[in-house]
Amino acid sequence: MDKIIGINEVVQHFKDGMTVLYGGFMGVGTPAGLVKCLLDSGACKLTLVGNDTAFPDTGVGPLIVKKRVGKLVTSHIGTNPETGRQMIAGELEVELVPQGSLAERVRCGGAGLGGVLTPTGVGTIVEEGKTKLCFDGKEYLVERPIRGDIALIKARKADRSGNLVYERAARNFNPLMALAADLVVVEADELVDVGELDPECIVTPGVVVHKIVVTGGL
Amino acid sequence: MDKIIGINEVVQHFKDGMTVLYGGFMGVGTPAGLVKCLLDSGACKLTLVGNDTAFPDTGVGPLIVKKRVGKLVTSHIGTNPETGRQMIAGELEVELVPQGSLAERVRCGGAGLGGVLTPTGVGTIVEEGKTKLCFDGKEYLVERPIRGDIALIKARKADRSGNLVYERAARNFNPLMALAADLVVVEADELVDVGELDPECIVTPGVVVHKIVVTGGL
Amino acid sequence: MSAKPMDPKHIIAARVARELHDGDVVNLGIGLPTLVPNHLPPDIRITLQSENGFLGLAPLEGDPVPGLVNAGGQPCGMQAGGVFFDSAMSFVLIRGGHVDVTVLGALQVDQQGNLANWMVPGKMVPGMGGAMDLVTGARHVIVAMEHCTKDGGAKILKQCNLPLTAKSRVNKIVTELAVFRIDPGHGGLVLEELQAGISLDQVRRCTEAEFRISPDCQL
Amino acid sequence: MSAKPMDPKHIIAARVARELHDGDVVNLGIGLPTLVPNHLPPDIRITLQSENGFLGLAPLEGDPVPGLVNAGGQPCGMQAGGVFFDSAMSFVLIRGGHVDVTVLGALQVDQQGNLANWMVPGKMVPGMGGAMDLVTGARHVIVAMEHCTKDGGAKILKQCNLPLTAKSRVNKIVTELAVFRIDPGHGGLVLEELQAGISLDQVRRCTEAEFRISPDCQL
Repeated sequence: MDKIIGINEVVQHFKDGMTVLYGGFMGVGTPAGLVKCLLDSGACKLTLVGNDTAFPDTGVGPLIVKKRVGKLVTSHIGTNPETGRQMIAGELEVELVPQGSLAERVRCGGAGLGGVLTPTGVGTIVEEGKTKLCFDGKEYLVERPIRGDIALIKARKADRSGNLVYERAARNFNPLMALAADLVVVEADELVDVGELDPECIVTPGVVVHKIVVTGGL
Repeated sequence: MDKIIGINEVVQHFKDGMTVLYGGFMGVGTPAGLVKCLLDSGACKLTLVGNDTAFPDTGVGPLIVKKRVGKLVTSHIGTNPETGRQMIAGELEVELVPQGSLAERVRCGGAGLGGVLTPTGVGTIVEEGKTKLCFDGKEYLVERPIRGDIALIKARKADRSGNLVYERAARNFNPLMALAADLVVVEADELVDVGELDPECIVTPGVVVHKIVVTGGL
Repeated sequence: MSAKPMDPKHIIAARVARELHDGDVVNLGIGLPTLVPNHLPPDIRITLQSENGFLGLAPLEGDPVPGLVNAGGQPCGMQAGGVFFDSAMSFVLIRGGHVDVTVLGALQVDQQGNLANWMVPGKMVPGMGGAMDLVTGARHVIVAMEHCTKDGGAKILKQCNLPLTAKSRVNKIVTELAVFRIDPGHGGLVLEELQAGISLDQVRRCTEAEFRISPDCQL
Repeated sequence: MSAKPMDPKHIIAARVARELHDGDVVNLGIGLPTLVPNHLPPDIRITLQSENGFLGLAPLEGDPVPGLVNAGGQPCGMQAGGVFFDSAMSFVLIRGGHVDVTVLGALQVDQQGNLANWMVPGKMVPGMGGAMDLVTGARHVIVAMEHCTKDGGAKILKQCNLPLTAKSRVNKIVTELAVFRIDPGHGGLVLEELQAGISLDQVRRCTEAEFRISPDCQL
């Protein structure tokens, strides 16, 4: 059950039309090596789910620029002009989701929950097509779960069993995405032996991680 | 804004009829000093919300035994025979909630969410009185938020700003309760200076903590 | 670590152990299910999830460690590579399908895969604890119990009459007499195996539920 | 740390700073709001929340630190006592009322307290990012913006016509001309203060919304 693989072994897991969850916020915390590998795989018509599309040359930006994405579920596209251009030209389907609702939807996907009730978006166009419930005079939108076929995760350190810790604000969506996909692939800066990470400080438990690529020295 | 108080200053915050959230699992992770203080305060008709009622002489057990509790929201009462006796005698109102749903309900209370949709309890008596939604052929119960007037939290270490770390499995419900009450009171084994706790490993951010009692040496 | 071959509990635990696969994440209920790890062959390594908030539950070795207790509140140990988390995360793992197998006892189980194990109205109401989430969320639900009540009454029924823990979620029943699987969707109990020295007749006498017999079942 | 007194942005930021209290947890939007901390008196210490996942945002000092960036993705610093967490926790804090104040810009704001700041249909659609959650969840919502558009058009309207960020959630509007509060429930904008050297007339000319004048407003 060795989870450690070479970067070349990742490519076989990418397929046209798959739903890809990715960590990162403005590219910080997005696994650059795995994104490059996905790009090199030639897979297209992807559905991407993540906080933003970073900049044209960082994070998942290049996947947008090279037109590998058919649908995007995200909270912010303002820093990558190509995303907005493709959206307005009708080349790319974009679902904009409030950032907190996106986090909860992915969390639900990983948690076996059927959704959450949030006040965010009530009275705005985010309501459209969503079930609305009212309790104690307050309205909520039902935000439904999101899951992916694969999650691309960037970690600071992984142990050999897949336990992960992150690096400062590069944590962001990574721990959520790591719970919500059928295949969880991690790019780690550093690999350590099982037992080296403090059990109180591990953020993502190894039991949810399937494959680890180490970019730093082994 | 000094949050450090003596144990004698806690008593003024207890009032008859208030809703008290408490951390702990079978008493492990329940702040014994704060519970004793609540007991000594004489406050009664309390609503308690926590995982279980531990044993008659541990955790919140003594509050039950001394009949200070009017209502209890919990997942398990099997280890404290007095809880079951009072419930069956009609002296104590008990709402039994599946443990995972209890965790999510308290989380919702702290997260500004109006509830979650869970498959847990569908087809059981837990359904009673709850809104049921069906999506993609699967049924879910809407589990609604829980908040408290006060939360009693047990931490391993606190820094002076209220950042908290816990001790192994004594973490359990504590971080959830600490987000869901108007007044959050912590009993910490040890107080450290701001900056001593690793920002990657802090579980509860100090901004949600109001008062800290230190039981170990200062 | 000694298995007493004649004790029904150990017969059951040993048989449940054969249902587990290397790498499985497993949550074990209180009592009988906790005996299962003693019966695992050395090449099958599992990770135990403890619903009070950690992965890597292990037997206590040496003195108790502060805060390190199992879901019964008893001191325990932890494997290298274990992880602590809060109760919400614990049930994210349980409900979210990250626990491969849960093994728990039952008051009643029926041929639709319904399970009742948390209350006897008016008598015994311990509460469901984490059981409802475990049975709802774990990928594979194994009921491990003695075949009959202390009084010899049937526990494997046509239909549970005690309040349910979850509906149609049980995949397998292991007793000291037999092993059944429940065909999901098809409803219906299938006898897969008789324990050593047990006759089909014995099983029929102790089982209220109707069951088919698997072609693979050695009678 | 230098405040240029004649720059509208700094006039606005300085006035917003006076709305903050010692101990406040504050989330600042991109642009103008980030100038606010420069104008805080030394006895007012606030904690900045950064929606990408931490508390204790501080200006960059020295070289960038790996992974330490603000919500614009730019390198920043961190106060002692800061805490990192994931995006779900970040918005638990935001939506759950644990952020005392959010300060953000607006394309439009109206006399019902509606805010529009995330898209111009067919033209500019950056997305809402965290703004909808911030405006919905923060205890106190301050819009900090220049009073008019670049073309001199009104931004404080009777009713927003751009897609809303949130409904009836704005508590205060601070511009280089004036300070308004919005009475929750009562609907209705109240002029609380004119900036130094600004006349009521000037404010009326630049404001489409109807507003009352607070008895405390010095004209």
